[in-house]
Amino acid sequence: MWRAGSTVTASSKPVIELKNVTAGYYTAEGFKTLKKVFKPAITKIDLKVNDGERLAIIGESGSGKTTLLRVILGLLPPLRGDVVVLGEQIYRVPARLRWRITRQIGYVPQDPAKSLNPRLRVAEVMAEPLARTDLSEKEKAERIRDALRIVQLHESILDYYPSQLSGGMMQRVLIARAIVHDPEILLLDEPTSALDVSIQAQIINLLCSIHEKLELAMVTVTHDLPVAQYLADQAVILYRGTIVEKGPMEEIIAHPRSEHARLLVTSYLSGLNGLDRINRAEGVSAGIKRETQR
Amino acid sequence: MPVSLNYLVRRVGWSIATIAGVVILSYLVLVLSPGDPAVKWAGNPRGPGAAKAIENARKELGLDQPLYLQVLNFLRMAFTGDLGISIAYKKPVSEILWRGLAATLELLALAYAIAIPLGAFIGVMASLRRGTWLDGFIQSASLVLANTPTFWLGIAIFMVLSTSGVTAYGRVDTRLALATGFRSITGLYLLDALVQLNFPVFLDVLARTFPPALAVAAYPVGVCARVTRALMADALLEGFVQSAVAWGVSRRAVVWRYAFRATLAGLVQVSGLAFAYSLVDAMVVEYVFGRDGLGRFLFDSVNTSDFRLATGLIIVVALFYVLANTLADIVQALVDPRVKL
Amino acid sequence: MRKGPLLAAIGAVAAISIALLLYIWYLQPTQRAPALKVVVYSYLDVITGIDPSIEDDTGIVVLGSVYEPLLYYDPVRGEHIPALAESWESNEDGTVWTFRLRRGVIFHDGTPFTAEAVKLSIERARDIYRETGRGSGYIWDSVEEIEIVDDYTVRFKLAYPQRVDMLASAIYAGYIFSPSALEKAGVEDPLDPNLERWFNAGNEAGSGPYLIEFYSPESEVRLRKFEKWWGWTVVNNPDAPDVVIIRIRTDPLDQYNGLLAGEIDIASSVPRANLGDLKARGFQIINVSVFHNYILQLNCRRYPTNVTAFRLAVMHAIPWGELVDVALQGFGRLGAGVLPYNFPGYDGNLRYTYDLDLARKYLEKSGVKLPVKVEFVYQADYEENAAFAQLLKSRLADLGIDVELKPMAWTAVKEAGKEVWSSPENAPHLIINDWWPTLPSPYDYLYGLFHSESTEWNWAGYSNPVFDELISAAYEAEGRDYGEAMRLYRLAQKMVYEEGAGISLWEEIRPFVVSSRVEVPEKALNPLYIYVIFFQHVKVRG
Amino acid sequence: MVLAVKSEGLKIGYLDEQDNVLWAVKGVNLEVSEGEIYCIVGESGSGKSTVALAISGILPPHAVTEGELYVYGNLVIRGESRSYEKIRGRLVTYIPQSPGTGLNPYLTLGDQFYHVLKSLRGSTRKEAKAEAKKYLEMAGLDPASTLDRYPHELSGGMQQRAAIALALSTGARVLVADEPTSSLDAHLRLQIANLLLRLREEVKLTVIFITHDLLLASRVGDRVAVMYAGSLAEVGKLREVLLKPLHPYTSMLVDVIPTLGVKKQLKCYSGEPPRPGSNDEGCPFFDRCPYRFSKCAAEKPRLSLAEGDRYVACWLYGNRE
Repeated sequence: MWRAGSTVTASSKPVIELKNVTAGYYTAEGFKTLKKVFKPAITKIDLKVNDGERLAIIGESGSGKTTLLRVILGLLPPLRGDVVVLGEQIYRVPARLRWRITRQIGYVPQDPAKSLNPRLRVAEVMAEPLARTDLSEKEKAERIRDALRIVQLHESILDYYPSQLSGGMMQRVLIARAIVHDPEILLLDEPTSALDVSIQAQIINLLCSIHEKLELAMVTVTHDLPVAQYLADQAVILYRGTIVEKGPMEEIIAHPRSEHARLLVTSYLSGLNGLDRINRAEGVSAGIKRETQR
Repeated sequence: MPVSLNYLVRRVGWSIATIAGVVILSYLVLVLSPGDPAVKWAGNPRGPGAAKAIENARKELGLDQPLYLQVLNFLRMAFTGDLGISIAYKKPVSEILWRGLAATLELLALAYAIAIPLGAFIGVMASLRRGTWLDGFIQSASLVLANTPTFWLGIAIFMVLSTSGVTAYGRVDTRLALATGFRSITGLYLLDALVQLNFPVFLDVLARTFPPALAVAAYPVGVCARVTRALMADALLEGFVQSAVAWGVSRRAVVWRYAFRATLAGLVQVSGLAFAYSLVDAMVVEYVFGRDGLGRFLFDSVNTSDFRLATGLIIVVALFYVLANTLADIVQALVDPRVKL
Repeated sequence: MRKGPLLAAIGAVAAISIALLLYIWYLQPTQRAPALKVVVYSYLDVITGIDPSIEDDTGIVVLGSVYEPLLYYDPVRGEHIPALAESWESNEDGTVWTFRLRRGVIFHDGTPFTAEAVKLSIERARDIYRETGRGSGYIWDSVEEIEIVDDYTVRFKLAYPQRVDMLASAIYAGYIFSPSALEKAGVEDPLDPNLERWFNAGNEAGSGPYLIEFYSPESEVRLRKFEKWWGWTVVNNPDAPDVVIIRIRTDPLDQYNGLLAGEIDIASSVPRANLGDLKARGFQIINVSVFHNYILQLNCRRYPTNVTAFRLAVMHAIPWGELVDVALQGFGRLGAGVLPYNFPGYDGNLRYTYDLDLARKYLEKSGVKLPVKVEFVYQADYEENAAFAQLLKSRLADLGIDVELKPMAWTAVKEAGKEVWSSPENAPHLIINDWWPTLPSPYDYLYGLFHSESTEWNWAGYSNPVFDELISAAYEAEGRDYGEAMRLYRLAQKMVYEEGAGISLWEEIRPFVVSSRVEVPEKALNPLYIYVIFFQHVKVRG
Repeated sequence: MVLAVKSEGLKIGYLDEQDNVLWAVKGVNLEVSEGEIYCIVGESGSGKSTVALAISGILPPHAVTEGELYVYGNLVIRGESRSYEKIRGRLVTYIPQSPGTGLNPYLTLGDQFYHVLKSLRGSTRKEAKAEAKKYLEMAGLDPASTLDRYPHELSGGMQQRAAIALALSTGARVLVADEPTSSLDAHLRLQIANLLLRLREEVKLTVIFITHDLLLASRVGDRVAVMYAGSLAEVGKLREVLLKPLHPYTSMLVDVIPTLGVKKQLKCYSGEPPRPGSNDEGCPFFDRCPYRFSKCAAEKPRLSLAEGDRYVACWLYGNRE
């Protein structure tokens, strides 16, 4: 359960560190430049995530979020700059060994419906991250059970195919899969954008509790500022491939300094004009007398 | 123009590589297969000097050189457009190929001029009447059409026509052509007749090309109808089609300007593939209808150890595939403004 | 709104009906009276070239109407027919021959025909052969000099006696072309390869009754009547075709289709099975016997066929009496010796009998242990060969000889046959060769098929110095004493017969199918000039 | 007051492969007054989009209907039969969900205007162009630079504006906007919402605004209908509903929406909305409702007047007809 106003005391040990990273894609253009042209998607990114810290990378479409994510996951060598994950320069490590480091990142992809192989049962999906570990079958089964317990899914789900699951359940499976091998970092790519609001709330609460329980660093990539404020204490705001603002979440929402951050914040604030004030002034769900906990 | 130079360069490079591969492979297969081209080149000599003549011929054809040199030499020839002199006909291979290609192309072009609009039309009709008897009929009819062996169909059409006293043999009525002074300029008789304003020959050529074209068209009609129906079924549910309906756009415009337009890219792609496939069909059918096209030459050239002609033919077929592919790409880019090559 | 598709459908129906109407209208064959007399002749093979001095294959079909030799030969009557030469004589020992040429002949390009053309043409054929071994110019090997006596007289001086009248009426290498060809081809030396290229590009320089109007050797050759041909007054045929189209149709069924469609008037090769049908439809069938025979050759260099007695056993196990009916369905004549019927030197006595007892005796004598296996190679796409092969297999099985049938494409058959010289163990034991003559001399056959130096065609691997000597002597004797020469040839044939190296199985009778539009008189066909139709004699009915 | 849209017992379902009907809308009574912005809010599977399709006249062929639907008094759905000829584009127009999907990618905007206007009014190209300019300007686009463009050459926000302009060019009086902003970035979302508000004033439209985003609805709407599992849960003035949600589901929605700058606890209701075709007995929210009691399982509550002009379908509020 999310604790209002609390910040996890982050140790100073950085788990992810990006220094002056520029990355992007090569495109062939025109006749004269049959050699390909580099189109940067992110430029000069400096980023640090400390152990146990919760960071949100906030940006709208085209801001370079996905590229940044790929760089961190070891999938896209940057043109320039250092990418340090868990103390290792991952792009100095040969590509075939890189997975030893990057598997310490538990990754939850964007669209649960599209990210799950429809031909694999949940059990197989869950076992994937454990494939290259030297755990015994029994230990593996144990791990999978634990992970399912954390995401509040019943074990019977292991026999299901993704098509038999609802969107919320699929997302839980993906989260369970990301934490099953006990990673140091949890990387979430738009974890709630494909979900309905009521499910979104469940997942947000779940992620908060996971962070608390497993004490790992949690990086959330999202375009949704209100969601981000639940999932992160620190935030960076990406705009057209550069970081335009970074700092504590609350600070950014209260006093956005850059033009873009201000636009972002006001577009959410003004969008809720009536409702927000209602909530603050009259308390949550005034129409219902009894407060209940689940 | 939606085609970039970059695409062109890549495409040409890719084509050259493909054709070079085809040349090398076909040369090796043909030269190493039984039958001595030198004998044919020397004219099947039978006198006392036969061995000498064949030896000379072997030298002339370069068959006495090491294989890799032969291949290199042939590659050089192929890419300078000089495919040499046909061994069986003692005539430049390129000339023979062009005549054959023209005949086959004419047949294919007519077949596709019939097949694509017809197939697309009935496919659209079926999609608009989904679940009705018409849909079922079109569906099964197109399945049958797409799977009828073209060779069989060609023979059937020929037999029916000849027993009913109508002829569809050859490319043009010889006597008519002579009487009206028809001359072949490009080898595409329809075009030639038009250029010469020779309408009797034009109609005659058309009439003779029509029955074999029908046989060749069967497969693409079936394929196009099925593909169009499937694509249309999806297209009709597309957001922009739905919006157009909601905005009150007329049914005809919705069907043709909106939904059908969306199926065109897929249709072109499938037709492109089918076109290449139909080349083989056309080769078979023209044999039945007494038309001198690529099909007959391929058969004859293998029979007469004419490796030069056979290789030339294979290059033409490869080129044909490459072109059909490129054309499909380009048409796709023309049809869909989002596609840039 | 729903009218769109309906209108389109009506439009489509209308368009299709109009197209159909036009279609039927334009395909009514009787509707148009042809302004020209046209004959379409479908021939089974592609044209391999039309250089008059070099071509020695299917090009004859064209050359025969476009060029003329000095003489033709009628093998049935055994007499010569004057063509470009009107009369000729030789000295006593046959080493000097003088030809007096026809006056008033012009080539297709208008240049007059003179002795110069004769000298040029024949020397070119001879010299190209001497230099490259190509063509049939070897028949002129004996000619030392061709002397132009005057514009209309030439004199051949020979190194050894020869029948130059026979050579001059050869199928190949005897055609006379105009000297203007050199200029047109842009060459000075008649041996320049460019001249051959010029010819093969579809050009000609002949004097014959037809000239080439269009040449596409893979599909069609179109000939047009040469109005100034000297012979029109002689043949006196006002119905001769104005245009002759030689259409290449390599599939017999295709020829049949063409006949039905009215696009072919004379077909050289339709499937035998369809002949009855064609007859019923009013087509005329002309059975032409041609000098084209099929020769069974036995491998003399590989066990067990290298044993003479074994070969003779095989020969006597062939049911000769059934051959024509079963294998050829009547379209053929049983062979004898090596040469075809009516051909000079033919000997009808050189036939084996079907006698299994005798065959068994020979088998015993041969010492070949039974059972034994032999390979038999033949051309796959001749139905007669396949029928014969089945017959042979069943009869030899009676003797305990297992025949392995190996039908192949022609080129592969030739490869296999030639191997008898390079690696006899890989060459088949039995093989069917076929032959048609270049010149009306037995030498042509005997040298080609059984001379030890003829490694391209002697697929028996037969090597007998006495035989070689004999036919060479006979060839030389031809010019001096023709009767003696024939006697020697018969002797040579007998040697082959007695050794069982090979035998003419049958000679072909070719059913030409002729539509009712056309009349092909006897004169238009000559068994020596195989597949040539002398179109000046053909009559086209209105 | 004239009712722009009215439905009575409207049921809409879809035939599946086995010809079973899966009901997406299970008996809905709607009353949309002329000139108001009527929001239909719900989560995925609530049937809100199906209602939008039904009003716009683009239900797929395999849809099955029951009940009645009127648009300006015209009976459009009557039991199984549907007739939209008179209303498509003439009375009702439509804005599709994501910006790209509504526009024909193969035609320039100018051509698309032409086809719409030719079909509705028989306009010539020239007339259509003049009209198009008017509406593009109204939607905040520069006609000169957009008329000859293909949709993919425009940004997402511009595409949606173009779709709005096209929808308005029909001149229809009822605009159905089916989640018109859901795939846009936050600031664009706001712009589009403002644009709709402005247009409502300018063109005097009735807007039926379908959304899952309560925040956005609160910005634009006059009245709101909250849908859950194919039925209406609560209908009333938007402000009142949000201020004082009566139905437990509405209340939950208000609770779980994260709002910027407000650190409230996101109340967790377990469970998920029922899938289409699931059992129809009792209250559809029964599984998730914290206040459920025995009657809820047995009988489905009907939408009934709770207080003022608030209608609620919940046994907590009795069932006064």
